[in-house]
Amino acid sequence: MMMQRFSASVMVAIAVLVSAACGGGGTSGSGSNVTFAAPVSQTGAFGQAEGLYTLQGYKFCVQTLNSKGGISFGGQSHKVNLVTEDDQSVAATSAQIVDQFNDQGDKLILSPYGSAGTTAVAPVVERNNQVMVDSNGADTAIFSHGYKSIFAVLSPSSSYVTSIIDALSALNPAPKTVAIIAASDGFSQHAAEQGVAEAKTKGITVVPSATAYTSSTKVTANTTDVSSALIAIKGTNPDVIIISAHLNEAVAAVKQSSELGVKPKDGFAATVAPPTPAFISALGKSSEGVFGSTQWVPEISASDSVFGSAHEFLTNFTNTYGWSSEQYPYQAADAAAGCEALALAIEKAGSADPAAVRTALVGLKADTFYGHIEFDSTGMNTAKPMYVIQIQKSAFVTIYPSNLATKQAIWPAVA
Amino acid sequence: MADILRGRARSRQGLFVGWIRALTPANSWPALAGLLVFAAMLALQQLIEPGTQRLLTSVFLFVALAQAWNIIGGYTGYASFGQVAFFGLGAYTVAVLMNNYHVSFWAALPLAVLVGVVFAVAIGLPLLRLRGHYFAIATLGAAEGAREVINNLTSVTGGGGGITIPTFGSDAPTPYFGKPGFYLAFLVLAAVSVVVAAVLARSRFGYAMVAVHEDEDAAGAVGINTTVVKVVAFGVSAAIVACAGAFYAFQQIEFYPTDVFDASFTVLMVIMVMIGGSGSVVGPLAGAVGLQLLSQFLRVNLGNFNQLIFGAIIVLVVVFFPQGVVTYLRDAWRTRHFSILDNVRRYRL
Amino acid sequence: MIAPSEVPSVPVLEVRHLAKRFGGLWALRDVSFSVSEGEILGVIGPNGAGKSTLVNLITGHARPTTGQVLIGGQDVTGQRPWVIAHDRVARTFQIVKPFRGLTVRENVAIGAMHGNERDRSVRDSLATADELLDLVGIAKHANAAPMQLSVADARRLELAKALATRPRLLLIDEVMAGLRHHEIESAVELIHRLRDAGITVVAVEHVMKAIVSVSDRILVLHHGSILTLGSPREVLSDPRVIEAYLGHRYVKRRSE
Amino acid sequence: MSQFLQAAAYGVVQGGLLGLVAVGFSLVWGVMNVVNFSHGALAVTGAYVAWVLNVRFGLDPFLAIPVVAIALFAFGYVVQRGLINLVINAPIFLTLLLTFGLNLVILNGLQLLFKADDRTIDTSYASQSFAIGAVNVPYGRLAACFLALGITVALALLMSRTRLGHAIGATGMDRGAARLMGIRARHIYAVTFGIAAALAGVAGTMIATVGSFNPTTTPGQLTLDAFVISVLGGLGNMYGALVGGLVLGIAESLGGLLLTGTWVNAIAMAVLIVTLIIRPSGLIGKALYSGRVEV
Repeated sequence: MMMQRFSASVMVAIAVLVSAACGGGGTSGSGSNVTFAAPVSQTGAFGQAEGLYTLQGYKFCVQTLNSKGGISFGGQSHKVNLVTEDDQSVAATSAQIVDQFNDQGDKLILSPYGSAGTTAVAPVVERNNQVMVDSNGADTAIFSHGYKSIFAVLSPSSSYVTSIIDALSALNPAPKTVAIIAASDGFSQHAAEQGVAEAKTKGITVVPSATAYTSSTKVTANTTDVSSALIAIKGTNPDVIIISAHLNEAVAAVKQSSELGVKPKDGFAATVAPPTPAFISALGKSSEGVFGSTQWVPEISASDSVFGSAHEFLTNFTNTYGWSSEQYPYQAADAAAGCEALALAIEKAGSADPAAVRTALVGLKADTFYGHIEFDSTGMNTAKPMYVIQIQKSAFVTIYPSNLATKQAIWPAVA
Repeated sequence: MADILRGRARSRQGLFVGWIRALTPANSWPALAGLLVFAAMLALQQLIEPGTQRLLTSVFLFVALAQAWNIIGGYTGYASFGQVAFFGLGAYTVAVLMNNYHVSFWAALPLAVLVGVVFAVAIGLPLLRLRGHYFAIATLGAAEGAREVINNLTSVTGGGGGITIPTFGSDAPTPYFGKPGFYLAFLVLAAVSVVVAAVLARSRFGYAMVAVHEDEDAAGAVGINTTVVKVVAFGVSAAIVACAGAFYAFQQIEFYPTDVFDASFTVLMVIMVMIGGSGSVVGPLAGAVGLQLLSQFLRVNLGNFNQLIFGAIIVLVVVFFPQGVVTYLRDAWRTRHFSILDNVRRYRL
Repeated sequence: MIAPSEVPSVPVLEVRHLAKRFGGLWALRDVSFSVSEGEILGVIGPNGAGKSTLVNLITGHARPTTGQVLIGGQDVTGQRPWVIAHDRVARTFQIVKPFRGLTVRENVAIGAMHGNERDRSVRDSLATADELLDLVGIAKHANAAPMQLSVADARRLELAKALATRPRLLLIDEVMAGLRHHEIESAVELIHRLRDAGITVVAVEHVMKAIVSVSDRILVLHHGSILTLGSPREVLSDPRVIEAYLGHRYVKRRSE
Repeated sequence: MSQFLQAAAYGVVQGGLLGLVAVGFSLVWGVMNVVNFSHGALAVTGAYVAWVLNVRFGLDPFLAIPVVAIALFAFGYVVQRGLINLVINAPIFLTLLLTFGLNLVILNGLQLLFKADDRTIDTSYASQSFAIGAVNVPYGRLAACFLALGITVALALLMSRTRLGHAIGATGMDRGAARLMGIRARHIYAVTFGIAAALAGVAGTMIATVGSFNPTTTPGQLTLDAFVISVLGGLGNMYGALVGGLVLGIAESLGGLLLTGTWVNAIAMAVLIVTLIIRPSGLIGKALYSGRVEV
C-alpha cells in the first residue's frame, strides 16, 4: 500500500512539474520593432558549419540594417529584432520551432540551413499564414506543392549541375564525357537529373550511363566512402567527374579517386562543396583546380543601399566574422540576401503584416548586392544566374559567366 | 491439502468483475491519481499558450514511446534497439496511404499499427531467441535495414527526397488536426499506453513477462510459453510505437527516412526508461516527462552548449542514480535511507 | 485417491534409449526406464553421472541426441518446457532459479497462473501461493525477496513453485542437498504427503539415506548409463553399486 | 572483371582499417561486458590530436601515432577509473547509457573546439596508389591495413604472453577468482579501457589520413561499424575483429558494385542479422569470453 501511495505521489509530482514548465513558456513582445525569426543549426551535423554560416549571414544583415536605422515604413524607423533557436540539424525540429514562432506571434520567417529543413518548415509556414524567405534550401521539390508563402532568393537545385555543364562546355577544349556521382538526398538527385538533361543539349555524353546517378553512381547522403561509385566509373574514362552532393561526399570523391586510380582527364567539379573554406582545408592541395557552382560571387556588378556593392559586402562581412576574402562561406551571402529581401518587402508593403509582406514579395523586383531578386509564380528566384568558381591557389576564382571571370580557368585542371 | 495440490476454481466471477472487486481505497490510489492527472492535462489545454501545448505534445509522445519500450525492454528484459523501426514504418504507412492513395488518416492508422505488429512478429520470432547485447544489435540492424528499404523504394516512398502528406484544400484526405487536435491525440495515446502498461503489469501476462526476464528456463518449467510471451510483448510494444509514428507523421506533414528512422528516438526511449527506472509504470512516465522537459529547456536556453550539458547530465544521473531516479526514490521512501553516496557505491567495482 | 498398489497399465513416465551428447562427451547413454503412477523413484549417482541431464531431457530443457520421452504414453520428445509443464510435469532446479524481482509469494503464484487448472485471477493465484507456502513451511517469508532466503528455504520455494503448476509427475533435482538432519526429515515427510495426494515423484538426490527411506525403487546412474534399477534393498546390496559409488562414498560419510 | 578485382582489393585494404576501428571495441565488450557507445567519439578525438599535431607542428600522422596512443590511453584510463567503474556491476544497459552520455559530451565538446567542418590530414602519399594491372592499391589504406595487422598480432601476443594480458583475460572470465589471485580489477579494467581508447585513437588517425572526419557524423558511423564487426568476428577475439573488418569491407565494396543505389546498406544489415541468428558466437569459432555475454 505504501508503494501505491508512492506511485500516486510520483504522478502528482509529475503533474506539478509539467504545470511549472507551462508557466515558463516564453513570450516575445516586439513593440515597434520588427521581428525576424529563424530556426538555425547550432548543434548536430550543420552546427558549427553551414548552420553557423547561415546564422552569421542573418546576424550581419540585421546588424547592418539596424546600423542604418532599421526598416522605415509608416513614417517611422523600425529596428529589426532577430530571434533564433537551435534545431540540432533535425528537420522536424526546424518545423516545430517555426510553429512555435507562430505561437509567439512571429510571422516573418527566415529559412533554416539546407533543403531538408526548409522542406519541413514550408508546410508549417503555409498553414500558419506566416511568410518565409528561403535563403539556403534550393531543392525544387519545395516549390512543387503550390505554396503561396515561400520565396527563395537563391537559384533552385535545378541550376547547380547545369551551371557547371554550361561553364565546362564554354571551355576549350570542351569535355566530351562526364560522369555524375549523386548523393541519395532529394536536392542532390534533382540537381543531377537536370544536369544530365543539360549535358544532352550541350552534346556531352554522361558515362557510364545517363541514369547512373540513380543507380551505380548514387551514394548514401553524407557518406565518406564513395568507392563503389568511383569503381563503376573506372574504365569509362570521363573527361570530368561531377559530384552532385554535399561536403563529405565531394571530399571523399576527390581523395578516393586518386586512391583508386580514377583520373578524369580534365578534372573535378562539385555542386555545394568547393565554394566553402572547409573544402579547401579538408583537401589541401588536392582541392586545386576543382570547379564548383555557387549562388553568389563578389565580382557581380550589383549593389544596394544597405550593403553597398557585392565587394563591399564581402569586405565588411569577412572583417566582422574573421574570414579571409579569398575563402568565405557563400551561405552567409545567401542568408543576408534573404534577410534583405524580407526587409525590402516590408518597406514596400509599408507594414510588417504577413499578408501585406507576402503581397509585396510577390511583386518584388529588387537589385541587391546579391543580384536581381524577383520571384516566379512558384516562389523561385529564376532571374538570378548561378556562378561557377575554380579553386586556384586556395582561393575562389570566378570563371563563369565569362564576363565576371577575373582569371583564366586552369584547363585541363589536373596536371 | 489435496485440494491445493489438485487445484480448484477459486472464484466464479468473470475476470473484469474480479478486478473491480479487488479494488480497495488503498490500491486504487495510482489509478485515481492517474485519472486526476489526465483530467488536469485536459483542463490545462484551455489555460496554456500554444507553444506550451506543443511542448507537452512532444512530452506525451515520449511518454507513449517510453512505456512501449518498457514493455519489451523493462518488463520482458529484451532491450530492443530497433523500436524506431516501428515508428518509421507507422509513419510511412500513413504517409504513403494518404499521399499516394488518398486514404483518410483514420483508415490508415489501424493499417500502420498492423504493419508495425506484423514486422515485430516477423523479426521477433527469429531475433527473440538472442539475448542481451546480441538482441540489441540485431534489432538495431533490423531498424537500419528497414530505413534503407524505405530509402530505396523511391517510387513508393519518395526515397531520400522525403514524403509529404497532403493537408491543404481538396487534396487533403483528412483535415489537419491543428495544435489542439494533436495535443489531444498524443495525450490520449500517452494515457492509453500508460493504461496498457499498468494493466499488463498487473495481469497474469505481466507476471509472465517478469518471469521471462528473470529466467527463461524457470519460466518454461512453470508452464509459461516464453516464445508467445516475448513475441506478444514485442508486438504490443510495436503497436504503440507504430501508432505514435502514425500520429507523428500526420503532425509533421513532411519528413524523410532519416527523420522517422532516427536511431536517437530509440536511444531516447531507452534513456528515459533507464533514468526513470525500468520495470515499473511510473518510472518511464517520470523519465519521459523529466528528460523531454529538460532537453527542450536546454535546447531553447543554452544554444551551442545544449547537447553537451544534456550528455553531462545523463552521465551524472547514471552515476548517482544507477537504478533509476524513481526506483531510487521508491527504495529510499521504503527504507528511509536517502544517502546518495551509498547509492553511488551500489554498483561500484 | 488412487492406492499406490493399483498400478495402471500406462506408466506416467517412460524413457526409451535416451542419450545426450555434448560435443564429444556422452552425458547420457541408452537410458530406459518407466515410472508408474503413485510411485516414488529415486535417482542417484555421483557428480557428473548425468542426473540433471536426465531431468532436463524429460522436461524439455534440453533435446536428447537420440531416444524418446513418453508422458502418460504420449511421445513428448523434444517438446518445449511449457508443453511438458502442461502435460502436468513439474520440476525443481538443482541450482535454484527464483524470479528475483518478485516476492516469494509472487514466485509461487506464477505457477498457479500459468500451470494446469489455473486460477481465474491473479488474486486467486496469490491465495493459492499462500497455501502452498504454508505447506512447504515458508509462509512467514511470503513477502520477502527470494534472494534473502536461506539455502534450505530457497529449495522449499523451488518445490512450492513446482507444486503450484498442479503436476501429476514431479521431478525434484536435489532438494535435500545441504539440508540439516531435521530438515531432511521434514522433506521426506513432505514427499510422502505429495505421493498420498496422488503425485508421482522422481527424486534425484545425492543424499543416500534420505532417498533410500523414501523411494519405492532406486535407479543408479554412473557415467551416463544405468548401473542398476531396483528396490532400495536390491540396490544397496548390489556389489557393483557398492563398488562404483556407495562403497567409496559411504565410507567417506561414515568417517565424517 | 577488372571492376570486380578493384572492388575486392579496395575492400581488403578498407577492411583492415575497419578491423582496426573495431578491435578496441571488441576488447572492452569481451572483457568488461561494456558496449562502448563513445568508441567512435574516442576515435575522432584521436583524429583531432593527430590533426592538430600535423597542422601545428607538421608531424606526419604515422609518426604521431605514439603520441595519440599515449594521450588516448590516459584519457581512457581516467574515464574507466573515474566513471565506468562506478556502475560496472549495474545491469548491462546502464553502462551503455553512461557511454552514450559520454559520447554526447565528447562530440559536442569537439564540435565547439574544432567546428563541425570535415577535416583530413593532408599527406603527399596517403591518397596515392600503385597499380597492379587494372587494379589500384592505395598506399595509405594499405599501410593502415598492415598497421591493423601488426596491432592485432601485438595485442594477441600481449593477451597470451604477458602477465598483463593474463590478468586482463582472467578478470574478463571471472572477476571474483581474479581478485583472489591478487589482480586489482579496478586497475586492470582501466588499463583495458585505456588500451581500447588508444587503439581507437590510432584508428581515428588512420581514418583522418586516408579519408575525412568530422565530429558529428563520423563517430556514430564508426561505432556502428565497430558493433557490426565485433559481432561478425566474435567478441574479445583479437583476430575476430580483423576478420570481421575484412568481411564487412569486402562485402560493402562488392555489394556496392553489384547493387544499385544504397541497397548495399540494407544487405549489410541483413548479413548481420543472419549471422547473429546462425552463429551468435561470430564467424570464426568460439569467442574468448562469449560465456559472459549470454546474460
